[in-house]
Amino acid sequence: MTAATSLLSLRGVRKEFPGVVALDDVDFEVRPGEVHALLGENGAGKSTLIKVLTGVYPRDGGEMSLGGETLSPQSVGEAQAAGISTVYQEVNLLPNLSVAQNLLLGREPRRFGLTDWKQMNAKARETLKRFRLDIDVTRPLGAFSVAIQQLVAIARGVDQRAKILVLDEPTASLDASEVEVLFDILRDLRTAGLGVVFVTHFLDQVYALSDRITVLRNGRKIGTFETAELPRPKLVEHMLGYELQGTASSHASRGTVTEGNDAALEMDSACVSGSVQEISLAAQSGEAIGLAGLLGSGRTEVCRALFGLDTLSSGRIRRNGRDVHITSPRGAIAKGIALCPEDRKANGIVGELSVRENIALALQARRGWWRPIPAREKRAMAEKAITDFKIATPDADKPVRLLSGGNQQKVILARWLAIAPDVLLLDEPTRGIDVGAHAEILRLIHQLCERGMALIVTSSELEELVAFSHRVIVLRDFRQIAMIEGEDITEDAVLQAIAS
Amino acid sequence: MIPARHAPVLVTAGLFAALFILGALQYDGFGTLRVFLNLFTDNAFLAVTAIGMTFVILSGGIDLSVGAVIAFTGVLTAVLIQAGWPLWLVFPLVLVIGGTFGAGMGCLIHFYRLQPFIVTLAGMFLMRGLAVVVSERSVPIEHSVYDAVNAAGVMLPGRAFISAQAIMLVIVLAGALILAHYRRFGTYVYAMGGNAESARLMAVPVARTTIGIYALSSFLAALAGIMFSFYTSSGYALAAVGLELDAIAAVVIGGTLLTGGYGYVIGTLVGVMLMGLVQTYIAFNGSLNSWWTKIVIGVLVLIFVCLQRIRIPTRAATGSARE
Amino acid sequence: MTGPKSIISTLQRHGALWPLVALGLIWLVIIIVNPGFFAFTIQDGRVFGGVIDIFNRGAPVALIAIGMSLVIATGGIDLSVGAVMAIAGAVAANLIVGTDLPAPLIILAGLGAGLAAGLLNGTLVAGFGIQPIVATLILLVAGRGVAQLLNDGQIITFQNEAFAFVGVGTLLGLPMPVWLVLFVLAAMLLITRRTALGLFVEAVGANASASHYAGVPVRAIKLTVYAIAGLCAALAGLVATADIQGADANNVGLWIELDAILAVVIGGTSLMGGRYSLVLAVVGALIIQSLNTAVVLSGIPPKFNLVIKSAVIVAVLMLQSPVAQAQLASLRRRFTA
Amino acid sequence: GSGSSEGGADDQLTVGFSQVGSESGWRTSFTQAVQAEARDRGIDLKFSDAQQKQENQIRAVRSFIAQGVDAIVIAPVVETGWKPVLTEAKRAGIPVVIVDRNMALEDDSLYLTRVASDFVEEGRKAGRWLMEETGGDCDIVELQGTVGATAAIDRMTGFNEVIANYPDAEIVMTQTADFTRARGKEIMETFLRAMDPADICAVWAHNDEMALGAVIAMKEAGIDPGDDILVVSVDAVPDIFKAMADGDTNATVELSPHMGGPAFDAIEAHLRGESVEKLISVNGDLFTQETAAEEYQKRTAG
Ligand SMILES: Nc1ncnc2c1ncn2[C@@H]1O[C@H](COP(=O)(O)OP(=O)(O)OP(=O)(O)O)[C@@H](O)[C@H]1O
Ligand SMILES: Nc1ncnc2c1ncn2[C@@H]1O[C@H](COP(=O)(O)OP(=O)(O)OP(=O)(O)O)[C@@H](O)[C@H]1O
Ligand SMILES: [Mg+2]
Ligand SMILES: [Mg+2]
Repeated sequence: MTAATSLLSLRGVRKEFPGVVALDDVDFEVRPGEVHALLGENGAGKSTLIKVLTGVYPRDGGEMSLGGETLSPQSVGEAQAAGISTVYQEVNLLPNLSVAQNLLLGREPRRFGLTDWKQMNAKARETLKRFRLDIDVTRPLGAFSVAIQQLVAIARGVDQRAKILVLDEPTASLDASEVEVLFDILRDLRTAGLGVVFVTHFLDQVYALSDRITVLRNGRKIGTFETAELPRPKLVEHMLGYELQGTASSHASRGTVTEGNDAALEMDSACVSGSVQEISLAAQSGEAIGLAGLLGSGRTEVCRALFGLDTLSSGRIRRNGRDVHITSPRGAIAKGIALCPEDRKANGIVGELSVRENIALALQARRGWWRPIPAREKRAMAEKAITDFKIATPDADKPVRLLSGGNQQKVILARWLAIAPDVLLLDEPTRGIDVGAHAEILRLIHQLCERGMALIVTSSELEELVAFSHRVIVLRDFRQIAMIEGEDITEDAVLQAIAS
Repeated sequence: MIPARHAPVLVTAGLFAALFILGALQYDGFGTLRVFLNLFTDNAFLAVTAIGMTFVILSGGIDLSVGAVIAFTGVLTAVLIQAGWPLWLVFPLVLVIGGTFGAGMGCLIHFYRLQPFIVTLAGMFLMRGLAVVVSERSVPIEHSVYDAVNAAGVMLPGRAFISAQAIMLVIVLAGALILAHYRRFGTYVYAMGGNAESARLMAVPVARTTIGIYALSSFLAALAGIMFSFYTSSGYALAAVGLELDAIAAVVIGGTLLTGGYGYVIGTLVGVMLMGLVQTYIAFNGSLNSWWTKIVIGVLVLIFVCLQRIRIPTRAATGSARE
Repeated sequence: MTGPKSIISTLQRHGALWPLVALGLIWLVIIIVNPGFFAFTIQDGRVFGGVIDIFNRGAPVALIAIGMSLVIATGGIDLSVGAVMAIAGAVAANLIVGTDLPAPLIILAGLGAGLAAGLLNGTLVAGFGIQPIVATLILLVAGRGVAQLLNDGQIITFQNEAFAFVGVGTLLGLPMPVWLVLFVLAAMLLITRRTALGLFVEAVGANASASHYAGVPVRAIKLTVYAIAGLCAALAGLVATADIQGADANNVGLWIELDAILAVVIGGTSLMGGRYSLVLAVVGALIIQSLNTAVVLSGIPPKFNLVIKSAVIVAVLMLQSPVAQAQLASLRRRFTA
Repeated sequence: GSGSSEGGADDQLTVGFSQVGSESGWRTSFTQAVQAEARDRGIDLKFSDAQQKQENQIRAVRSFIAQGVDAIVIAPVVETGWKPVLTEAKRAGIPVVIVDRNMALEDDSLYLTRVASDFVEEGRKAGRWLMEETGGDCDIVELQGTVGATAAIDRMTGFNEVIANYPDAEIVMTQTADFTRARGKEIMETFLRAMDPADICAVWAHNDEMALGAVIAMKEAGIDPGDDILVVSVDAVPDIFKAMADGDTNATVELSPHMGGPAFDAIEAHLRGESVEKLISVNGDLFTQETAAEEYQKRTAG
């Protein structure tokens, strides 16, 4: 592991966007046969670096070389041809094409100049087998869950047999077993001499896999370190620029919630045709309920049903003991329920609109058409959110689509807290969120509970789920299979329930 | 099991069959092979244009210039033939002009990030304008090849006739099906319609594909212009006004989503045939005056698109995706 | 400091610079081919002048472009506006000829017809989820048929001073259509800015699904913008009908939807939905009308009309394209260097 | 309409009529005149509106052939392009009568007869009248019909042919106003702004609608149409007679909408085995203000 020859090297790379210097004189180097973690806070410039490297953005300065030859790709295609294969952050591939087409787009096997569908599907099945994925590759990708889509995207990247494989937050929507599969594959690739660039916010994964770490902060390179020689607190300090005090996982704050009172939100043997079956749960004010399960177990569907996106075919929903009929998000919001959706790009942000407008949107919708929020109030709201949540943006007028992924998530959280709901549904709230923000969100969950809000939270990270939940409900195949309460909540217990 | 994504095409085909049977029950001479084959002859140029439009719409774009390209091609063809140019020179020339024009629009759309609707609208004005400049008057074509081709074809019993136009349509259709489903270009078209940004990040050659799509559409429109010049033995600057809307309607009735990414070339053919059948039905009826004709066509389109909304629920249809 | 530099940069920030430059250039051409055109004269308390002519003639497109902007901002499009003009005109003309209703009621009836048409479009789009181009294509075809049905295919002419005022009257020296455009523009600005409609429209256009999640009444918003577009089109139809004191169901507003869409886009609004500007849509309408006027004044044979129009459109669009601007800048740099 | 030929096919004549569309009031009058004529004669008229598209017309004619009608009447959108479909009609033994506009056909066996007016002659008539009225000294502004329309091109040709003989007559401004009243008004307004109205001697409009639009524009500009500026146009729709009676316009050349009668006469004669002339001319007269009031009464009464 001391091959000093570098496979990929970037010198003094610079990239500016109007109002932001996203990359400022960044040096970066990847050796053959290493997994190089690229870390930093939300908005640090990781994705931008990758996009500059792969020709998506033209760079404003600096040099790049790959295997000794200068690299100056004008498009993703050129980067690929040069030997860089990339899985971008939040690219959902093409939902309208089949899984096989997505996997082999641009590399379709042909016979007599015509696409050989049979061989293509066979090849696709073969590729996915490595990921222990056995799905119908002829069906459109959009029919599968986000996790499967992400696995397909990774498979596509790995399958290209490049010199460098770049993965921008590939594990954000994967659960533990899938992450393990992926890591096995990456280790194989490392042995084969590939350079892997790996972006993630899961520090466990960093330590489990990577050989070296490069940390970016505010577009600047802080340094490159041997993973083995960088203790975790030090790493976090490099990323944040300050020390992180005490993690939020204190079971102490898990107060006992008085039973018998009417629950703030209650679901009683609720069924949705084609979706969840016989789900019952009750969230008291001041309580956080965790929804656990493998991907596709129906956690998102429970949230959808509670938020009026799907209508119940049987069963009922109660708010403070009274039956309520929720048929639309509007109706849910009117009853004090809010949902932070899982798919941030499709259902969360309104990309063209400014940060300020995005934050004000739900509150405005609740107030109705005739009572517009005065400009001053909106501005104050946005300023407060930007400071409270540490949203990295030059000003509140910036279109939210230009923010980094993690910061977009914070904007959406701010949007919902602006309406001060009684019940908050958080579907994967920490996905793609950096350590600093991660801790803030966990702290926020505690705070909100203390303020008497009822929370229902799904998360694929058992550690955090265990940390904040007063009660964990485990789902499998759209059904509730276990409920774990109080002191019984441990990672092991949850894992066992899932696996049973 | 029928995949849900094929449903719109099948619905349209079902509507076609229903209308055909209705007409056959109502009018003598309607339910014949002859009327059916006439649909191919009479709508060949529209179908060829609509096939090109299908690629554009699949990619998430739109092409408003096709009607004007047909007119321009027709006029230019007629003028050149009357000026004594040989056909083997005229046809390739106008096809190349058509393709180049489309490629030019594609360049504006891709490199200058201009919106297809507007670029092709300007293209429509330009082509229509150039057609008028070439000749304001309609120009008759007197050529033995034209007479021969118009007479050529296969006569079937019952005075049903497979014309050269219909044969040309089948050839274009076959080519388009291969291009859409068996060539990389077709996959790229679907990819761009599915999500242009993802397509770019998945190394789809967006520039080449965009330019190719509009070049193809204009090329096919130019071909349709030549077919139209055979159909009418003439070229006229005001021909095919508003044909782009017919083509778009046919593509949509054929089940292709205007937002791109979903649909089939074969659906477009069914859409064109259905619209042609509506016209035939109205002509056989013969009692609708001008305004009722418009109202009836509008209402029929309304019924068709509403019926298409009735689909197999997607979730149930895709319920077995899990491992 | 509010020097010319800062004015330019303000205009640029609002996307207003290039449309205004284009308008200025076309006016320059008009001045060159006909120096007297822009001269103002006052006669019988009425102001005459080229600018007013252009504004007056451009009024129907401008009115429609205002409604169209909102529809386009939600990611939709309305092709039926020309047919709605015809229906509104036919309704008004038939009421004038066939009844003794006072002019204001007749105007209300015409607007009511437009509102009904807009609600039909809106229902198809928002209620049934039909794609906007197709949904409004239906009324584009059938609507003119309805208008012809009302008129029995003829031009219904009438004598009605009060109603004709909408098209040819003057108020404080300016033609009525100009006032109507200013009034509708002001009213719509007020409605979109003083209520949440403006924000909702942009949100729906930029991401309908996220807006739905945020509790925005997406369907109601869509229904509303099509209704507004219908009203604007009806008003334009009444202006055009009053202008010639006759309802020409066959020809009124023929292809005007294309001009209106063009006006909106020239004004910088994207057809993908999201951000929009009503004021710039009106500027876009003025650009188109100025172009038409310039062509007439130039004395170039009519057969070149379309070629010129397309060339100017492409030029204006290129002027606005950031890519072309960057290319121009680098060319300039190379020349000066 | 149910089955078209239930036994009684032989005694009732079925005629297919393919009309251009309904783009103007004149066109509608024409359609209604043909339909009324057919009703009077007990003819089963299959009407088809082509919405200004030749391809629709060809489709309709082919449908008529497939339906086996006894005869076909076509009012063509455009002169050219009819040979293939007429050949087909001939093969099927169905006689075709061309009405209104001409068709450019070398082989006159393809049709039974033409009931036609002559657009060039209409232009000439308008030109001659204007030259007589002004003694050949006149600065004319022209409102053209739709660019590319035969009626526009031919009327312009005829008119220009006449004024070419008068050195002092000149067309000073010309622009298309698309055969519509609204555009006629708009273009006239611009003309009046572009030049001194006192320098304009006459307006020559390719149809009445545009002339009526121009009249409104002139009135609004404080000009007395018909006196300050002469107005001459073509078509002779009822509205123009009213305008002439009011002294707002000066002359119009008639384009008769009554072409159905002669067409059906020819078809019936042919089916009786009689021979038919290849051209039935229905050239209209030029009307002036003298008879306008009377004509208006006559035309609106029926
Ligand atoms: N296209 C763009 N236009 C303008 N600014 C941009 C654009 N893309 C990114 N930025 C800005 O550049 C900075 C770096 O963003 P980037 O997406 O690289 O962050 P990141 O490190 O990937 O963060 P995350 O972990 O949240 O994904 C951010 O401030 C972002 O707002
Ligand atoms: N078989 C399927 N058919 C149709 N849609 C599916 C299917 N599987 C998953 N999806 C969609 O993919 C999304 C993700 O799956 P889902 O949300 O059910 O899993 P989950 O339990 O929330 O797990 P996770 O959030 O970890 O992905 C869902 O919104 C659902 O609509
Ligand atoms: Mg990122
Ligand atoms: Mg989920």
